[in-house]
Amino acid sequence: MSVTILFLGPLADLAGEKEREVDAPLDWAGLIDAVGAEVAEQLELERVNVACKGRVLADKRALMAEDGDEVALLPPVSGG
Amino acid sequence: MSVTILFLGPLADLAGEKEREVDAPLDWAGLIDAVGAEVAEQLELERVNVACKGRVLADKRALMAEDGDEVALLPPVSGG
Amino acid sequence: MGEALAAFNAAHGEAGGVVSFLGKVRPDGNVRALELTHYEPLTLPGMEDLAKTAASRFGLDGALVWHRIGVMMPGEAIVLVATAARHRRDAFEAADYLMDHLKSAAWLWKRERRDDGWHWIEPRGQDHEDLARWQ
Amino acid sequence: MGEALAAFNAAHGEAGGVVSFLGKVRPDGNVRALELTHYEPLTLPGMEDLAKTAASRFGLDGALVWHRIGVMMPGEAIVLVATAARHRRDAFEAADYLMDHLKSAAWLWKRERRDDGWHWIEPRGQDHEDLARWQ
Repeated sequence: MSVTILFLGPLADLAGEKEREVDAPLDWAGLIDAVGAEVAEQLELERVNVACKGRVLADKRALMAEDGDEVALLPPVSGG
Repeated sequence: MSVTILFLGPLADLAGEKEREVDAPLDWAGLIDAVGAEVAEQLELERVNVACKGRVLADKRALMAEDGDEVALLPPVSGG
Repeated sequence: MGEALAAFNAAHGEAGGVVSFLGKVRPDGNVRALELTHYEPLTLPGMEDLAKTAASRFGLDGALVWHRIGVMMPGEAIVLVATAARHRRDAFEAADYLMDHLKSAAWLWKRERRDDGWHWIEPRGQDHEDLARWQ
Repeated sequence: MGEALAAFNAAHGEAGGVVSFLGKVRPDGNVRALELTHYEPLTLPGMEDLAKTAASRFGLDGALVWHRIGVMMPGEAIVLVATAARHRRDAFEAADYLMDHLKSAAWLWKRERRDDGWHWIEPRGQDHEDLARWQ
């Protein structure tokens, strides 16, 4: 009965870990509570996206993750 | 005691040959006389250049080729 | 990677022009290494969509989009794109388009190790401007 | 030609980006072959000057400019340019610049053989416009 939260890129530094298991179900309020103050502050920013089950949420505040789901926190990207 | 005239690209088709030996020295009037009417008509066009001794003439009408010189007639280019 | 490009060329014998871009870690100042992280469920499908969009937008015969992840040392290749098109202008623009998107619109995170540790890299203003050209 | 590009890459390990363009004879309509003619005393020095000008204008680490002459069949390579630069935008622009100049400002003459014989090719209006962008 758990959800996996993945911290991508610089968010892993802020979280101090790459992933964390939390109890299912998980909504936006639960996510904010679960990730610590520093990551929560980033999550509130427009430029940070959230994916659930491998899909980027159009409205991250509508998050509703269930048992076995993976929630990825996606800060601004840079490649190439 | 001769000058070699080279006909590049489509000018070789008009001339019916790739090169021709003519008596030295050779000036612009002599060149026009030597190349036949069709090539002469092309030579009068701005877009056709003339090189002497491997250098493109800034003013082709100032041509003054001497014994052993190569005169190249250069129509519009296309590569790539 | 040379082989990937050779294979791409061979596969697109009908194309008039093939453009490639190879990006490498620059042995710049005190950058000792680069690390690229991805998120597999998004990164690869995103790159496939990007390639399809470019192929359709520029009328390509083919597109190759290749990006390494993990730790890379100065001089090593990071990214390779190649585009095949009937006309060279399309091939050039498509390669440019692909790189601008990989740089600041693909699911990749980059950090570099300098003498004082690791630093996350965010796209520069120039990268955002480059991307905005296509919108 | 793959080897020329690989060697170019290896020689410019310090460059952040390498762009290449490979132009091939298109198996188009009824084009059976292409012939490129040069005039040696002008063509090669002209290509060397072109490479130097591009290297200086775009701050390149290196430039490769290679053009075949003679008769070529559909699918065969005609021209290869490669540019190495610190930033990808410079490498892209320089390769584009080199191709525009090779196409309509290098001492080369091109004709193609169709079913009804050989036809000389002159640069199209588009080629002249492409060239004018750099002036």
